[in-house]
Amino acid sequence: MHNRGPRRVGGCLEEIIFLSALDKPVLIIGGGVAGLAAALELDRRGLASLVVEKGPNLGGQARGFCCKALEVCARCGACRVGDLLQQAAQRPALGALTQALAVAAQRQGAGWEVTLIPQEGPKPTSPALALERPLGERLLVQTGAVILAVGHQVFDARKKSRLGYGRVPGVMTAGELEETLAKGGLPGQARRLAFVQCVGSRDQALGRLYCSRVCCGFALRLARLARYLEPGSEVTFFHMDVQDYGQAWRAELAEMRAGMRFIRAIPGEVRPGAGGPLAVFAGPDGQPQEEEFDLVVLATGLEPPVAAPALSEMFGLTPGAEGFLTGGQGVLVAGSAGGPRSIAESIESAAQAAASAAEHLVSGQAPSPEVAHA
Amino acid sequence: MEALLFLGCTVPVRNLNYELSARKVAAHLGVELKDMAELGCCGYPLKAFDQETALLLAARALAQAGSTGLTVVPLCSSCAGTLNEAAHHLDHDPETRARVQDKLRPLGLEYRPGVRVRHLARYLLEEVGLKAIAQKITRPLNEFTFAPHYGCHLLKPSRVMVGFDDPEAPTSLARLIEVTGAQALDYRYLKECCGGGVLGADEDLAGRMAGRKLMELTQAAVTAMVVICPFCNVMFEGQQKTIAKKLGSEIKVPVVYLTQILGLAMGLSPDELGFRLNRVKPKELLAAFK
Amino acid sequence: MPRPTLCWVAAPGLEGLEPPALAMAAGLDLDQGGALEAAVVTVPEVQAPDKLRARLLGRPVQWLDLAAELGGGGEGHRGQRAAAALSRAAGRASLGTLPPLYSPQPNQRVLVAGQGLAALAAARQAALLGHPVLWALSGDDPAAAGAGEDASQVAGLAAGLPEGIELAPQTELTNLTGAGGSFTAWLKGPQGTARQRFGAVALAPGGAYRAEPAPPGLAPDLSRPLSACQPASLASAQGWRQVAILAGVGQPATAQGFARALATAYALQAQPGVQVTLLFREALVAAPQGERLYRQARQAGVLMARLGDGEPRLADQGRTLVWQDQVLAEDLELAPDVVFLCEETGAPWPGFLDNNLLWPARSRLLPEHARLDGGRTARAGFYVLGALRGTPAGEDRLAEAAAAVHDLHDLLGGGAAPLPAVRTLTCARCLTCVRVCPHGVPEHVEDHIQPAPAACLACGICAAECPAHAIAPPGWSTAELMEGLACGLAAAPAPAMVLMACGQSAMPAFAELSRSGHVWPAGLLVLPLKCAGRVGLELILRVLSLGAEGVLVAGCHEGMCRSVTGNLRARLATGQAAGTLSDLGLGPEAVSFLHMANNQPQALAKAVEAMYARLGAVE
Amino acid sequence: MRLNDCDPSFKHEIARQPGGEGIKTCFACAACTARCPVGSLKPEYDPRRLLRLAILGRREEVLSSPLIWLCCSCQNCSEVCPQDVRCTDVLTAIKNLAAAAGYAPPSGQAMARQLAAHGRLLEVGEFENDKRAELGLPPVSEQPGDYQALLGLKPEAPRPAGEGA
Repeated sequence: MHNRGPRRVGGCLEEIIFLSALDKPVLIIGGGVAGLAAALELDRRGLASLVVEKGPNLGGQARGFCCKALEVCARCGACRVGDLLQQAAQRPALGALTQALAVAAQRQGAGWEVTLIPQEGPKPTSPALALERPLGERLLVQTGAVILAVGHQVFDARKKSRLGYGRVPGVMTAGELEETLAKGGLPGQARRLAFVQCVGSRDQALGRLYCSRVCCGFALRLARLARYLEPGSEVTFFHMDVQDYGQAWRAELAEMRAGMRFIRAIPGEVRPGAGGPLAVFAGPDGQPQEEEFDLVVLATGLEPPVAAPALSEMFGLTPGAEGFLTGGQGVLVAGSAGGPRSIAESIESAAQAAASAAEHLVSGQAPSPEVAHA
Repeated sequence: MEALLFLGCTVPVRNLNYELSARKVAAHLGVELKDMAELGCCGYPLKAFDQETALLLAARALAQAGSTGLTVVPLCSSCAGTLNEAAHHLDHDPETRARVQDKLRPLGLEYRPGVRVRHLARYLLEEVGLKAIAQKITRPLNEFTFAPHYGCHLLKPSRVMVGFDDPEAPTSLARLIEVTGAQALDYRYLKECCGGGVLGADEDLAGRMAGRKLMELTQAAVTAMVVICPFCNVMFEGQQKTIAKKLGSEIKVPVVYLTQILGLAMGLSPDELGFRLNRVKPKELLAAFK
Repeated sequence: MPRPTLCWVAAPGLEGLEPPALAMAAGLDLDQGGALEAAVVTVPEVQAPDKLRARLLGRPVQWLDLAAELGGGGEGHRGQRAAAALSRAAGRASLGTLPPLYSPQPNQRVLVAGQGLAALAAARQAALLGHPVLWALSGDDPAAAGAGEDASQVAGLAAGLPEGIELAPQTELTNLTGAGGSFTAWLKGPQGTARQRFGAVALAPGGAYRAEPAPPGLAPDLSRPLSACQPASLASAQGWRQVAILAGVGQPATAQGFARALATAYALQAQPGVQVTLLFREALVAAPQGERLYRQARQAGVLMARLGDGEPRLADQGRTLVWQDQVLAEDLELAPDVVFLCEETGAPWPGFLDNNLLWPARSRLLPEHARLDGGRTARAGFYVLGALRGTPAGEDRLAEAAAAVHDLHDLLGGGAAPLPAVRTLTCARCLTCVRVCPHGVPEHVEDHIQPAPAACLACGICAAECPAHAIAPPGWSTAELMEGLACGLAAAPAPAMVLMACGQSAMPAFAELSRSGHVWPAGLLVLPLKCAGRVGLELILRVLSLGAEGVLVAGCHEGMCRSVTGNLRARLATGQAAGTLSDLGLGPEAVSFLHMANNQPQALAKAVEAMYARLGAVE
Repeated sequence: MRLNDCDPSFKHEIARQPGGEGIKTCFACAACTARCPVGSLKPEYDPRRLLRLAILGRREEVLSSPLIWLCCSCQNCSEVCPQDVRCTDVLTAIKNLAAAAGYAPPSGQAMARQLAAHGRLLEVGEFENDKRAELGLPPVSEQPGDYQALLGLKPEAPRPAGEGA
């Protein structure tokens, strides 16, 4: 870290970094897909940045995602996280502070002064990258622009009690299935799989009146992978509408429709059965029907990040649609913090955030260190 | 502790054992259940035909009861549901409230928002508390297993019954049963409706709805089914023989009220709790209290 | 031949190893601060201290991420693996190859061809980054919006155009050749056709509406495109009572098309006396506000008619639509006063891309590829944006344009792209490289092959395919690879096997496993490659001839290769090698190919162990 | 069925009834059907189907259907509905419209008359109070006056609900 010097704030000695001065004009909050991509895009423009991540590792939630290719790439984008980490590690100008939390922000001219504190938490799960450094002490960061890339949170399936998550054995979320498949196979002797879509999405009763966009593709690819790993397994796909992901997807979807059972109905209940979870759903004749599965997988939707209200207040932002973050003067939003986005879409939105941040640095005349001292 | 007892139409005429045991248990727990002569029908019976009038009748009851400032405690789930929904509606919709007030005014009544309605079971669980009940248990019912029947209107609609039990995985009755030391049975048709709501429209259908629960419980080793609503009682106890005949199967499921077994566990005698009036006698249970 | 020196940079994962002993085992001098002829350094270049980097400048250096290649295990085991890896690097370093000096400056000019939000955003961003931009507009007005775009958003952006954008109104891009850093564009304008040079090209037509085809047999006077119902009050004026809107009945619409149909349905339904029926197969509500629009339309009273398979049937001389209701399972009929056809935005592909000699098939140029986002195509420096790519109007187009401009800025900045070395004397001008290069790098100019200055990703496909061994990206000639492997294999304990690891998939996975302490077989030698495409039949057979008993080639999943066909070529070569081994009466199982992604380390570990177990069994 | 012959205003009419507001927002996910205790015993009963018919505007068919009276108002459908349709309440609204159109079973009128006469569904006379006294329960009284006013009915000359006032 360059250009730092101690100063006294409120009686205690704090370290201050003048990001705005030379080396790190943009502060990126969140070290997931969007945060990393934003840092890379800024670097490609020749602008330095500092990534602040509250967890112990960079890469975010998508780092635990599994590859959904059979032999042919499924275009899920999960490996793009690896690409980003690799590219980031090859760009020495990038810096990242892990286990660091932004707790306060103050406008300084056109830029910001952001206070970071160390965040207690679990140890890193994978070996640290060259650019990752844990934050040791409280830090004040002066920066010309801020990019919020704090991601999303996944809907808590317990809130939809009728689907049995957390109390019926054999009911899991798609995220949990993802982790299981990443380790190489289906849990136990699962042969009969049911996927339930729109859990926490498209739901007026929950106040989630939006489509989470990614779940159809995500769940169907997982289902296909599960069938590939366990060739005898049968998949039932409970859904309302299958969303569209482009030309190649349509061809794949036709194949998936042929190989899986698509039922256009959302189950009313999942409860324990004799040999596994029992789904109660409307049959094609309009009659309630029960069927036992080995595994019921809930495609949980994307929700605004937990930190959204706090960050909105810190940076004086107006809450956006559905509670996701929106930007403001010198504050840009990247990735799924701004709304449900796929990995690829998050990366593209990071490019836009980086471009806007760069424009802000020029037009907003970020404060010079002298001004900050005064 | 004081509360206002809401008897409704059926309980004081047809379910005296329920009323008796409820009053006894409440008194035993130090709850004074006050009576109010003016309280009549809650409005539920008219809802399907003319809900505006049904709402007026509920509002009348709420206005009457509200003047006491006490929590209204119905014994019947339908009354509890109707009054809760009406109060919710009136409290959240000023337009309806104004319209209703206009109709109540000539009767010298006024609905004041915020009337608290709690079914007796919910009242026992939330206001009296399991701890207080447990302290009064002198004769634990350890050797018995009861099948709770929640019915519909104790728990639903959950947007009205805010903060109470989860209708998808209810535990409230089970907890009230288990506080006596008895086992609460979890069974397949636990959450299903008794069918009472369609008895008037399709007796056969109503019978099959109640019948599938009764048949399941006939197979299970259960001391009795525990109910908290006179309408559910009609289906399970009153109609039990008819249903058995119609379905052509052996059905024998004793039906008791929650307050009856709470009373037994508190040391009250079967006679005091009106067991004489139970039509399908819980013989196993009563034998232990001879 | 230079004698390489070992420069030992301590790094996490190298603890417990003794540099002097390793230097000796690998036949290297240990750096004692003296003069260096050539060097092997144990960390990647970016992690080396500045002083060391300065000292090594201009010398042949093998940067080796030793920690990423070692893995766990006992000290003896790791020492053995380290010695083999260092020997391999030493072999290459001793060749003393330096990157080619020939490095033409990439052209910095950027051509933006098209009109509307995407073109405007790309031109703006490129100019802000200091690139001279020629914006070839199809019309006259830089503030003109494309179909489906928010005119005020476009006008707002156009109001503050930065300096450095030269406008060429009514100008069309009619032909294009070249690749990143060196494109030649033919531009046809009011003054005729001119040929100009550019470093990067962004194709971003504004796009127009295309109406969904009407169901065959529908009475022609009934159907209209959706845009013909503006304003909605037209409905009352025309006395329409029953309005049908087809929103994806033949094939599903896109989320944007569906959202537009919903908004129109809502506006029409609000007209007195009008009942709108929206027919569709899937409710595509993934667009921003899509679900709200869907609910809002239902709330207004629009009838949602979901179709099963197939289009609605027609009766009554094409004036009545008949379909089966999905809930009632009975036929519904509607005799509408008008049928609106849903519209999607799109743009036609320019004709020059049909020239298969200069441009690969469109699906090759722009496959649906998880790594080719942000406007990128397989041809570095050539970007396809907006309506032509099918990107939804609005923020997504801005994001795509921003990503494309960052990419071209990076490319033309000269830092990222190495240049393949072409040995003109041995080159046979067979044009194999021109044919196989997925990035369009080699160009045949005046009887020699000339690489574009900013387009090469060093995938090595050309090097693998060149029959004259005349071309290779820097450091990746067959000779270099062989010298390194020969030394490495000599130092590796038997049975020795080589993993040819793609830098996009296998190598990161391998490195991650190594760093987390996975124990690799002692005789496993890793050959890190930029792309599996560098692997050809010849390379595999040569490696076997050097004494390797097994070769595992690991590349990306099909459809994920950054160089489009690198993985497929490598897989083909592996199959050919297995066939050759069979023909010779040797075990074909000595070679195999693995499709994997960088987040599938376990698959790699399994494949390595399986092959090693087979080799051990043969021993 | 020809949609041109249906009544597009029917859905709006239902939506204007208290509790009927949600009808138009149904997107037919069938969660209600799955959880309907009546449907599971009565094959022809499907709440989603009734809602669909109503949305399509098949007014007479819906109002005259004996099926609408089979809803047991257990609220399961309202609980599971992701669009907050409150299906039970919508069916109540439909039943009210059916009653106003003269399709109600006679029990409704009988109950209204009973309430007007006694303020209760079940009459409480001396016999009942004697029985209560035997068990030590306080007597119950009837206060039908308010009910007559609210129902607009007089006990001696009963008129069916809906016709009076």
